[in-house]
Amino acid sequence: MNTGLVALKRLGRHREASVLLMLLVVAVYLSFASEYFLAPRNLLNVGRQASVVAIVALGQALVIIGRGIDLSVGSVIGLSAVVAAVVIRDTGLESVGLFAGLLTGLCCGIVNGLLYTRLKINPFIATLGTLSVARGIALLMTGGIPVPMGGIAEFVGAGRIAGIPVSFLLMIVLAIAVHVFSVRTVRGREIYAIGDNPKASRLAGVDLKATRLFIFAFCGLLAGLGGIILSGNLASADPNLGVGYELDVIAAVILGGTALSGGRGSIAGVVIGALLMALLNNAFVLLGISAYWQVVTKGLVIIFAVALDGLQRGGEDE
Amino acid sequence: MNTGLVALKRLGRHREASVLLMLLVVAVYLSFASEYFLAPRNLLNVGRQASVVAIVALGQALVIIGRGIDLSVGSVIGLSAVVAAVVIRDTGLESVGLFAGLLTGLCCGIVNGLLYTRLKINPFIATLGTLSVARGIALLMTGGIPVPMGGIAEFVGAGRIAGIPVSFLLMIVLAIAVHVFSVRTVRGREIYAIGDNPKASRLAGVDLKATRLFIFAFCGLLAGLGGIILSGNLASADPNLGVGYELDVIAAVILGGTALSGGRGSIAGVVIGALLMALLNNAFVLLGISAYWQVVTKGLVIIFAVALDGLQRGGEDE
Amino acid sequence: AEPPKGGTVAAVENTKGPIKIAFLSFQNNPFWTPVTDGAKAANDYLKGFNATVDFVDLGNELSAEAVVAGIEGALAKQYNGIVVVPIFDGTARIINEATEAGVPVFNIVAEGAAPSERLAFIGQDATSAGEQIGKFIQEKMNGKGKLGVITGYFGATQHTQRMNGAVDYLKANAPDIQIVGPFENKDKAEEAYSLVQDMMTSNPDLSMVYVTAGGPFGAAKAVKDLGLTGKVGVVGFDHTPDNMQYLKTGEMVGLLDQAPYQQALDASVMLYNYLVAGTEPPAKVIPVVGNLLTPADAK
Amino acid sequence: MPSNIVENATGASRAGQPLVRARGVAKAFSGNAVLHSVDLDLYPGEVVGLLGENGAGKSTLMHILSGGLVADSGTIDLAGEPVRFGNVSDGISAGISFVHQELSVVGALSVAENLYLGRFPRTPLGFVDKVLMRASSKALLERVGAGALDPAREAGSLRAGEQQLIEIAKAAGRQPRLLILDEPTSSLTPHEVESFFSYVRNAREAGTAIIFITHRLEEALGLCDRLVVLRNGAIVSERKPAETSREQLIADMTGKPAIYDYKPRAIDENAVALSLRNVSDGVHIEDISLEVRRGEVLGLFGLVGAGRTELLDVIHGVRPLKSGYLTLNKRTFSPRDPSEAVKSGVVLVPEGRKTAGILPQHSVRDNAAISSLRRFASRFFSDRSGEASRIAAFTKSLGIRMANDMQPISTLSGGNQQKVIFARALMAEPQLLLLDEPTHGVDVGAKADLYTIIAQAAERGLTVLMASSEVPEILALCDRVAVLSKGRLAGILERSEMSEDRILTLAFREH
Ligand SMILES: Nc1ncnc2c1ncn2[C@@H]1O[C@H](COP(=O)(O)OP(=O)(O)OP(=O)(O)O)[C@@H](O)[C@H]1O
Ligand SMILES: Nc1ncnc2c1ncn2[C@@H]1O[C@H](COP(=O)(O)OP(=O)(O)OP(=O)(O)O)[C@@H](O)[C@H]1O
Ligand SMILES: [Mg+2]
Ligand SMILES: [Mg+2]
Repeated sequence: MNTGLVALKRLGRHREASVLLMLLVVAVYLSFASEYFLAPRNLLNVGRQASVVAIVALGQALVIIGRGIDLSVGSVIGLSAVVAAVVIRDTGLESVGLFAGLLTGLCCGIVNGLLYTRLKINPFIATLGTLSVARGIALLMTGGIPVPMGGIAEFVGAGRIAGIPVSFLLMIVLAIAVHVFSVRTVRGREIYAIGDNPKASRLAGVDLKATRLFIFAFCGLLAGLGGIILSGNLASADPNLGVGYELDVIAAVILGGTALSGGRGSIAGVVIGALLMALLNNAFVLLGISAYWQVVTKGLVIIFAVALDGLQRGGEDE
Repeated sequence: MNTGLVALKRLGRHREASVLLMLLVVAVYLSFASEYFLAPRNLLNVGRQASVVAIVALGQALVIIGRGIDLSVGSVIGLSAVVAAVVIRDTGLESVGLFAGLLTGLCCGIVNGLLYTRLKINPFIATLGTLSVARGIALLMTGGIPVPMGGIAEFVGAGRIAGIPVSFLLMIVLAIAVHVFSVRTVRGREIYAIGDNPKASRLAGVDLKATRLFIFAFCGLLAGLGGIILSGNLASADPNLGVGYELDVIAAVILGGTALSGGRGSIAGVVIGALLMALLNNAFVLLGISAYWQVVTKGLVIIFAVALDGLQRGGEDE
Repeated sequence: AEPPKGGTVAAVENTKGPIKIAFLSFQNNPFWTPVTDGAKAANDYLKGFNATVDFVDLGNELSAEAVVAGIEGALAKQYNGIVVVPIFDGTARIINEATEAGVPVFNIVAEGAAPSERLAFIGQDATSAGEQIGKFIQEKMNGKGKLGVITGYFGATQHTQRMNGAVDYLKANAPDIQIVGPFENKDKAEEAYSLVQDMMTSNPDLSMVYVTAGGPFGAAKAVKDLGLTGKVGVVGFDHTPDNMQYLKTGEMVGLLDQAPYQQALDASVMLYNYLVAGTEPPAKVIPVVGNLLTPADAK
Repeated sequence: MPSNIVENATGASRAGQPLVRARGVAKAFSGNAVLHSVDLDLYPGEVVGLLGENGAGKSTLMHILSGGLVADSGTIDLAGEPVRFGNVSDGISAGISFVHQELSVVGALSVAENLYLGRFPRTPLGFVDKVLMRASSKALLERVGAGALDPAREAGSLRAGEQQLIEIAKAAGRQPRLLILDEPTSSLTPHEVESFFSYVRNAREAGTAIIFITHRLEEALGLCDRLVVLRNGAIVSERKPAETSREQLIADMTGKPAIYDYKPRAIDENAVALSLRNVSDGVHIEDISLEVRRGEVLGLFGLVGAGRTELLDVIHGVRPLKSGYLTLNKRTFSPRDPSEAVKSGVVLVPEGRKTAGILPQHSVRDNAAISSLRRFASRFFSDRSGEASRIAAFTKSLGIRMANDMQPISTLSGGNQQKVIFARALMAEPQLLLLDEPTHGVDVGAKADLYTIIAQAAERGLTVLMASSEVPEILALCDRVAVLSKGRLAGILERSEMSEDRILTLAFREH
């Protein structure tokens, strides 16, 4: 009995606990309010709907833990999807196209990283710039008209293996990999260190520039993957794909307990954050909540999810 | 000759210098490229177009200098406009309506401030929550249908005094007032102090909670004013007014040299940042830049404006 | 039976037992109000035939992902049929999936260019609506002068089709009309306002502005504030109160609508008929010709 | 509970009422008792030296007196009235000023604004009265011996010692009844220390009660009226400076005599580990040539601004080299980044623990491991289990006091944080160890331990280059000393030539 309490208390110390609690509350409520909620099909839908945000948020989480921010992910999603689709259309080679899409994401990330590390541009502004540039290039490449997408991308975005959405599986695998990476590898731990105190980390021998470049590149790569999944799911690469995604992605990261000031955060939290947001959207559809109340509810849930944590913890920096 | 160089160097030390330079470069280029650019009427138009972003950015700048962030400004613009218009429609009393609109902005700001100071919710998440809630309320109040707006609000939003747009005049007056406030008053200086080192400021006797509450409340009030100007300009209070404004406003603040990590920034910079963004839009139309290149160019200009500063300064935190 | 008021299709007798139809649509501006009303009217009308039409709100942000999530949700809730506002290219796949799963889908208002297995589509063809506006503009401008073009979002299919429908028509049929733009206003009236101001600065001889999507009234307000009423006209879409107001005062010279109420109502009834009696809709694409209002109609 | 029987050397009862009377003050952090039932009286016009090892609880006790922390039990009377402070502002309004151990100036504000933060003077219109503030700042700075500082300067651009003086002036400006100074002298120059002392003496004359915490026993013996020693959270002795000695105090603090004596090391004259040839960074240092031999501890002395930190930065790759060249083990060595230096076995214990040392949100273990992650990694994965045992070894040898190594480093006492930074450097198994003011805030007992550890490492072949402002430290440890003066090498003294006099003479050479 007492050990249960202790376990609960230990859990409470984790920042992601309050979001997890919120997730459970919403889930329990939904399972009473809608007979369809617990249907495996519906639960897997929620998983699939969370997957792109979650995958991109994995990269964003590392960026934010390392004290950066990447506003360009939404546009990179769009550009990568368009590049992949155009290459497939023009060469007919699917693998080349997908590779080109991922490479595009990676390059965008590297550009962000270089703007930050070489030109010393504040990442907020640097990625705000690439947000615009990447979107503009996607529009220029397509003349604003969506390009059809299919094949492997469609399988990844919309296919199922044994009934489980491929993109959801991919999300799970990536989340585990990034989690292990972040807590077990040297680079991963160095990301936390540079986010906590960049100067001290540098003096202690952490290569600031390389680490920063890495996290932006990785985030770009995952955004590229997100673009391919999303366009695959829709079977269409729209140059406007992913508009506004940056806010969802960052919200998932922060909801999951990552500090915007760097140095702290967990991958599990990020996944929970993304799931909570997808669950809310699912709830709106299942319960038939009117659009305007959806907007209000979403805001309230976000606030409550974090208020629990804040109240328990008290101010930190004061 | 040498004094000129010294003055230039001194200017260079200010963070807003590089954006000012960019502004001048774009302006000089435009004055050669388009015969219409230097026409007083056009310049005043640019001023008017910058005014709402600039006014809201004044409040946002104080928030960011104090180490906060307010993502809800766009929604507060919408909600305040709707409340003002609805009150005017229902009571017929214009002054009551405008007062209600400003009060709405103030209340939203106070809510943000309380969520931060009392419930200890990270301001990014707290204001992301109010972003959603405020928008939802605006939509619910109106059923999604714009409400006509007119009278004083229309004069403020679209009127001119001696040919000069009223909203531009208002922006100038407010900018001067906020500048004086920020550099000369006790509260103003304390905002810089809590942004730079909250702990030390608290130990020195600065009331952290009151100061934080104040900046969010003030930012909300200015967003409310922004909503009234914007709806007055269009003679219509749309519940969707101001969607996405937060990014423009924050971009203006950061472009103007304010550090996202708090403690540093100037009001002059904010105004310059807002003007640069308005000038770009003006340039697109005057020069007739082709559609998608507009998007690319905007990103590039943002990057260049800050790259200058970054290169000159080198990394700060390492 | 009689067709319901405002609709053109009558329901057949229900021999199948209870029928559930999901009606998926957005809600973020006045355009959607008649759509919602149409769905409600369909529900009221079909109630008498042991069928319900549930309005499911997809939220206030239009995106393909929201449509996909909505259809997935409707499938999970085991509706018999779906009426949806698909708008985007990317929705074809999930529509096909639903159809394969035995749940017919009726598209209304706008659909992507990618073909899908939907039961039918009722709505306005964006390109021909653009052409319709183009013709109107040609007449209004007497085949010459400068036309400013403001589009909602660069890259939004419907916006682009409306824009190109008009622009291509004018290029072919009225080569003396010079196009200024296009510029993007992100569906915002305030951006349209600023754009018109700037367009008038650099093109004082502009005589017409075409706004393809959101916020035409912002352009009209700019014309009014510049004192150019009567000299410059604005054409755009949708009979919302904001837009109609300037039709009365004369800054707005043409407003095309999409008969959204009728689309919503007829689609629901046709889908019901298909579900209970297998009655195929009259065509795969049922065009709705928009009603083009001019200041004369507003008086 | 440890006995609270105090060896009271002051004996006689004092006239008048104590300003502060603390009785039975106790405090624990999550079950870890840090203070056990402390009794302390403080009288107006008295300077009390508070001594104790790192982690003895000095800062904690001061936080309790000033309102920053609430005691778990016990009472505090201020001027005869029982008080219970809820927060710092209560303490401030009761007349208690606290100069914290960790620097906390607000870098974005000017010097004058820092001095008046929290109580800005106002003009009738409600604006900050800048004129008045500048003028009185000037006077205030003069009082603490920092009259040369421009009150309009941005505080963030000042060096550590100057920031420290600002903090002292800030506290002084509040005209406190009780002034608490927690290691105020750790980054001051000898000259600054002198003027600071005269300020303290003036304040004592004016009737202020003063608590002075330091690890420099000479200072405590020279300045204080009474010396209180805290050990393991309890007061173990109270003595008069005139009636005690360094050795006695050290024994009180540590329970054992802790003295480190220089032992000559056998150094191979030809085994040059690091050599600098005409090194300049173009700003602070110019044309420096010197050689450090394998297993040698070379001191680097200079006055503030002499360029010691910059020289170490150049060697560590923090600062670019403008001209000249370096060799490490006879191979050219030109790190472009500290990461390269660390890879080549050159590690640094930096100056400024808070800004450049600790990772505040990380645990002690993570802090210690950060420099050696790559060294002990197998492929990409870091060696987490090995870390635990390595840090355990250093916890023991350095005497790091903490509950466990997973607690955040920011909850450790200042001196213990410094030891963790030391452990970080040593864990990387370096060939060349660069130390910049390595014993800032470290207690005397631990200092001796650190010296022993450095000496032993040197015996085993580690080369050490140590910048220090404390001549005794140089004399205790170094085989030779290089003295910098205004960025130039003023001379190198062999062990046999080393004396306080000669070192200081060289340091002033370019002045
Ligand atoms: N917030 C805290 N949480 C946990 N432990 C703490 C906290 N603050 C202090 N401690 C512990 O209390 C003990 C006493 O710390 P304190 O800072 O009072 O020591 P000190 O005597 O000032 O040492 P130093 O000379 O190194 O400054 C230390 O072991 C420290 O780890
Ligand atoms: N003339 C100067 N004006 C302003 N700042 C200076 C000046 N000289 C040195 N400094 C700054 O003072 C600080 C200390 O100087 P430096 O590191 O060169 O000396 P040091 O010998 O390491 O002294 P210490 O470390 O004891 O302060 C540095 O941050 C340096 O940039
Ligand atoms: Mg201490
Ligand atoms: Mg130094």
